[in-house]
Amino acid sequence: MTRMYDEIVAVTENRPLTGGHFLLSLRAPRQAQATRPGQFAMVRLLGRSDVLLRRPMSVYDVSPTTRPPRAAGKRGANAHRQPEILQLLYKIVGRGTRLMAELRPGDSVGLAAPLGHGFFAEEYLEEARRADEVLLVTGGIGIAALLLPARELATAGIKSRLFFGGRTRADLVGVQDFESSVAGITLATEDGSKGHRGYVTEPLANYLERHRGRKFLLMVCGPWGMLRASAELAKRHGHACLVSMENRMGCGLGVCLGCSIRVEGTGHGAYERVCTEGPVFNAEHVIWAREEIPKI
Amino acid sequence: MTRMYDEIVAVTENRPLTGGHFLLSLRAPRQAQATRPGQFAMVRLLGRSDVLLRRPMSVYDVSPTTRPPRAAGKRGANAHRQPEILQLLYKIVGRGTRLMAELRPGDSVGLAAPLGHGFFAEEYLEEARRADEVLLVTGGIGIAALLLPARELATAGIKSRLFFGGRTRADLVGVQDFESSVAGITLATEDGSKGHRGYVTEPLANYLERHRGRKFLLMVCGPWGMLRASAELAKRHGHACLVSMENRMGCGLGVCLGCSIRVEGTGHGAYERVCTEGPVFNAEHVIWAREEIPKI
Amino acid sequence: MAAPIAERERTPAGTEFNPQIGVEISGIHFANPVLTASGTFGYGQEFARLIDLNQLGGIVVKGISAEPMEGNPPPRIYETEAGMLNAIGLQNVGARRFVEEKLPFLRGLRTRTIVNVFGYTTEDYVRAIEILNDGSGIDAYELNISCPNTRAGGMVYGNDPRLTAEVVAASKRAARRPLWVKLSPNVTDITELARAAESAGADALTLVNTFVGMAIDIETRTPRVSNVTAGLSGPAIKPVALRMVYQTARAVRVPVIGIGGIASAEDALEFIIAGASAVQIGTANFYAPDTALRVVEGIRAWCRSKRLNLSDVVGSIKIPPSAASPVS
Amino acid sequence: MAAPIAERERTPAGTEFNPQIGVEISGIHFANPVLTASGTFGYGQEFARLIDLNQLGGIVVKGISAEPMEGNPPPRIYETEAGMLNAIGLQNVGARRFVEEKLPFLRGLRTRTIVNVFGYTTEDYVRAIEILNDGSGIDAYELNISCPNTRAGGMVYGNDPRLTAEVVAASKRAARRPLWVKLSPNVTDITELARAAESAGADALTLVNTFVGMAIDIETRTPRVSNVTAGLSGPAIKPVALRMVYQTARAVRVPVIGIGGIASAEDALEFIIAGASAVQIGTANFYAPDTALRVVEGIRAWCRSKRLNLSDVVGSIKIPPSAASPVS
Ligand SMILES: Cc1cc2nc3c(=O)[nH]c(=O)nc-3n(C[C@H](O)[C@H](O)[C@H](O)COP(=O)(O)OP(=O)(O)OC[C@H]3O[C@@H](n4cnc5c(N)ncnc54)[C@H](O)[C@@H]3O)c2cc1C
Ligand SMILES: Cc1cc2nc3c(=O)[nH]c(=O)nc-3n(C[C@H](O)[C@H](O)[C@H](O)COP(=O)(O)OP(=O)(O)OC[C@H]3O[C@@H](n4cnc5c(N)ncnc54)[C@H](O)[C@@H]3O)c2cc1C
Ligand SMILES: Cc1cc2nc3c(=O)[nH]c(=O)nc-3n(C[C@H](O)[C@H](O)[C@H](O)COP(=O)(O)O)c2cc1C
Ligand SMILES: Cc1cc2nc3c(=O)[nH]c(=O)nc-3n(C[C@H](O)[C@H](O)[C@H](O)COP(=O)(O)O)c2cc1C
Ligand code: FES
Ligand code: FES
Repeated sequence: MTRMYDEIVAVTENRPLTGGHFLLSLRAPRQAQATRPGQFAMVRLLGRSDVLLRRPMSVYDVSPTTRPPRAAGKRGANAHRQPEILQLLYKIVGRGTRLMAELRPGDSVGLAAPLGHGFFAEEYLEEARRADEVLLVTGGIGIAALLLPARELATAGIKSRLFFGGRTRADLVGVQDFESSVAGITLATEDGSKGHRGYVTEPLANYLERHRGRKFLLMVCGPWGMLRASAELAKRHGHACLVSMENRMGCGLGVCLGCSIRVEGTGHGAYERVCTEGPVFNAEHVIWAREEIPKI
Repeated sequence: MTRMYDEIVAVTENRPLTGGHFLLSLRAPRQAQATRPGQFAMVRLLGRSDVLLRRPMSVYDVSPTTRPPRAAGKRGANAHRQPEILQLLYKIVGRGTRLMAELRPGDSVGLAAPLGHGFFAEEYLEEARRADEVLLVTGGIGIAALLLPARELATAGIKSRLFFGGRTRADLVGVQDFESSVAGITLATEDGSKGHRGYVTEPLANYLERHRGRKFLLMVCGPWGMLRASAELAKRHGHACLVSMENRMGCGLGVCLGCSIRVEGTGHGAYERVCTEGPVFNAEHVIWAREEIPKI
Repeated sequence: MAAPIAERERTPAGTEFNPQIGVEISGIHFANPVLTASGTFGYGQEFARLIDLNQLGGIVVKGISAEPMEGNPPPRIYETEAGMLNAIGLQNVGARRFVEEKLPFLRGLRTRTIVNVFGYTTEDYVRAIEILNDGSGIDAYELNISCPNTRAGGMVYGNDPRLTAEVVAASKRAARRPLWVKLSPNVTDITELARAAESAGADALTLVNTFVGMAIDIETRTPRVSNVTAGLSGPAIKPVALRMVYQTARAVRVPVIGIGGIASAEDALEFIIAGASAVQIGTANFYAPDTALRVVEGIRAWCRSKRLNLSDVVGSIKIPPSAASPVS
Repeated sequence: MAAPIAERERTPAGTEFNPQIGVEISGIHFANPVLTASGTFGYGQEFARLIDLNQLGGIVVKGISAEPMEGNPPPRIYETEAGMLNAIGLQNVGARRFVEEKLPFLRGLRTRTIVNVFGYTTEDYVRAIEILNDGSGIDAYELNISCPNTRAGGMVYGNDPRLTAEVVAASKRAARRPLWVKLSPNVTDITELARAAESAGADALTLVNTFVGMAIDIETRTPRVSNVTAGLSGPAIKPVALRMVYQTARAVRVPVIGIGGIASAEDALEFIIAGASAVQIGTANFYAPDTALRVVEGIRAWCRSKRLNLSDVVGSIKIPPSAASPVS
């Protein structure tokens, strides 16, 4: 189990982006330095008991200072400095995220991070090295889990490509941050306001079709339908596929057993905890029957 | 029943004073214009259910603009303008007031006002006119209920005098606001950091002693001990005494019956509602036995 | 009364659907399913300066006993996390003064008037009802059976099926109007009490009343409320109240009226989907007096957007086949 | 153990008073009265990276059954106002794997280990205890009797005095360690169950377990938790839990351990003043893992400032003579 830190930390910035998305910057050096790509944090709103539980949020980025993410690619002189800022990219969907959006610099939140196993648990990294290309597939706020993996792959010299879908162009936040790390970006919107009109799994299917014979690894984070569609495509073409799963979380620490989903082919019993054995699972182990994946 | 307004209103200022006191200014023209001296408001913190009930707060001041209360005396050209701002003077004592202290300009609160019967219900005003002088007696945050009465008395040409006690000098907030309305101010602090060392009821007793034969009306707002001591002094010297009572309030609207205290000599049954029949009661009607006045 | 679903589904999606949100309970028609709960809305008049009372489905007035009662010494209330404790002690003006002084105002409203009734013996209940029978403008009685029966050694009427049946049967005989029975949630099996009340003649069941709770001042080491224990209400109790409404609606044939922590139309719809024919708003009236009206509007808007009449929604919860035991 | 009050009162007010906050329950000594509640602290190890487990009075581990159990399908939890619903379905590794894999870590701690035990028949309970008897490092058992007895038609053990007595008596005979019994709050009269458990041999009573509640997704009109009903915990339940602890402490002679919505030392002190010899922290561990340690420190500081030992505080509530009925 990697080291994890649970502390009260200060907000340094909370920047509104398009489509009800925000980028929250927290001064959390210990959490930032310990985070591996695909891990998440639990965020607590302090001083109130009506929103009781902490909210799970992927670690979007870690950086030495709180510069705009646009500049995050050209790290240059700063690259050797230890990160002090941990960033979360989130979307307002309910009470907790609405309250997060009201945070201002100087406010504090509770932050437990890093949590879970990311995309580069040992066996997964091996898988990535063997692939010709890693396909990062995401929809909506799932993008938040993929920036650090994209960077890690670039650093390791592994080619990657981003497939990113949303309902409308305002959902396609953070694309610029990926530009320096990935070999290509394919966008899709359901309303056609940007990129391919429809689901991003459609251009993904075409891409896999056109490059039969190559060996891909898929890293997917997004809504359930997209996870399943991606997993099916991967399976059909014989590629490995890693999916970052979501579930309601009571603790994020592995003790409440509230986040369990049914997973096959593992030694740890029928149910596994998204917060501890996940959130990244091998898509082959996930049982894709609807009733096993909660509509949360 | 006077007209009362229950609305969401905007904070225009929330100024920290000494000793954990704050002066909250709200843009609430309808409430401000309807308020009579000694009436109160119910304040609701929006968007949370853990601090559920509204908090009762005396209306400290009403003013056309949000000028500092220090200037409130010299109204000059503004005096004819209708008030738009309603001010509350409060002290942090628990969760609700701590959260009130975090309000910033532009935030909103729920505000129901004016509520209750103030110091100038018809029979009381008659009483005031008959007195040689009205003595405004208060301790701590009780001061918040007495500024509007002081002004009203000045306007009506009735002489008044303020007796104001606190634990320490930092508790003596707002004194300047009274200067232009009262004939004299006597201060007391328990630690002797300002004015008489001890309770303010001591100089009050001296004053009553020195001016035997004159006819006073006491208007008192403060902690229970001070209310009772003042009521006893008034009774001993044969003066009328009006006390503004406190109690926990569920609604402030007269429906929960949570604020009832036992009152004698009235037609409305043994218990009367502080929020509706009060908060100002004739001290002669209050039953001063400890168990009838809640330690809230 | 409601247009058949098939017909509505034929109306093109674009046309405005105007949902029926009226409901009939114990033979009385309510223009909408939102009432204000006893003890939280006074005798109605107090709120007349704040909201249009005629927009309410009904008003349940503060509990009335045969004789006036003065209530408990202060402090009577205390705020808790997302809730409040109260031990008012059933202070009220008595049935006679209620009829003379409070009823005329209520009679002038289009809104339904339900009178909440209580006592400490079965005869108390009967006597109160007999006095109220003479008042005009009352649409139904709501029996508050969360009182300790002074004869039965302080045992609470509503916590015992036998006592419940006794007081309901006697009250039903006395009542010249429909009789609703308001159940106590402080019981092991709410359906047992519900069935006892139904068998004894209840025309509708309202639930829940408050949960018995407590708070202590650690500085003085005394109870925060003079009565020591007090009733918990507000959003904190909603999940348990909702469960009890769900269970009761499946156990009886008479209509169920849901209460407990309702503060929004969404909350109210949860109760209705669980099986409540109507809802009551309690504690929320204290801090947001417009709650009941917002709930009416929210239910109407939701029904419109779903193209459903209220009657389609009542008890329409879908239980997944995987769900096994009713216990966590 | 505690210095006599008279002596302490003679120590000049200026000198530091070092309160005794240890407590003995069922023959076991706890360094302080703060334990973590079953199901909210895993098997202890999960929190080792977060807090110093040796500072806790005790750890009550997740409920253990004779055989491993896989639990309920998701979703299993839902947040409510100042509370949460859970229907985990008692997922656990089974008594044998617990003894082999989880107990060694706990044995290494100075903190007391209490094992929460459950089953669906009385034999289940006995079998689990027999397996656990062989494990070393367990200080006591805590019987979770909030389970439906599959033999008694799903009736919940803890809601019925007869079933309670049966399972407690059988478990007591089997147990080679002190037996605590954890009561269900979903009952009309908690003291009846408490006395049944005490008479059947319980060495201590812990209360409360969760309240049965529910939440509904109005968009899909399905329950928010797959099991339909689920257990409510957290600050929302504190007032009712406190009332039950107060009543139970006055009804039995064995020690009572208080649980329910405790999130601060002030909350814990309310339970202790009401009569609890110790407390357990549940849901708060999820969102503030340092709660139990803050509660220990807060209790110590409060006792110091009041110059009281813990034993002076337990059950020290003062009831005003005016307080009459136990019902609001
Ligand atoms: C491992 C993990 C990583 C996540 N990373 C991000 C992220 O980087 N950015 C981001 O914006 N969101 C992320 N989420 C989702 C985020 O946790 C939820 O959107 C958030 O908890 C909703 O809180 P709320 O109070 O605003 O909504 P609520 O009012 O609680 O609910 C609103 C809606 O959100 C759903 N929801 C509630 N809790 C969760 C949950 N734990 N997971 C998913 N949906 C939930 C509800 O069912 C409902 O549909 C992540 C979730 C998980 C499990
Ligand atoms: C008619 C009236 C007018 C008031 N005017 C003012 C005012 O102008 N300025 C001001 O600062 N305060 C005023 N108060 C007191 C104020 O209402 C309380 O201080 C406030 O409600 C405490 O809220 P809290 O959440 O901060 O404290 P809590 O955490 O609720 O309690 C902290 C302390 O305050 C006490 N308290 C709680 N509610 C009340 C209450 N309704 N009345 C008195 N004490 C209470 C509690 O018992 C406790 O001792 C007034 C009270 C009444 C009844
Ligand atoms: C201050 C107060 C007084 C109440 N008085 C009565 C009463 O007289 N009769 C009654 O049946 N219920 C009474 N109740 C219970 C409410 O009608 C309602 O059942 C309960 O508060 C739960 O609903 P809520 O959570 O919406 O408040 C009272 C509740 C409160 C808070
Ligand atoms: C997720 C979860 C799992 C629980 N599992 C158990 C259990 O296995 N056995 C048990 O006796 N109680 C269990 N409980 C109940 C708690 O131990 C405790 O009694 C209850 O949550 C009330 O305390 P709280 O309000 O502090 O959480 C569980 C509670 C929660 C929230
Ligand atoms: S969220 Fe609690 S175990 Fe995963
Ligand atoms: S505060 Fe509700 S009646 Fe006075």
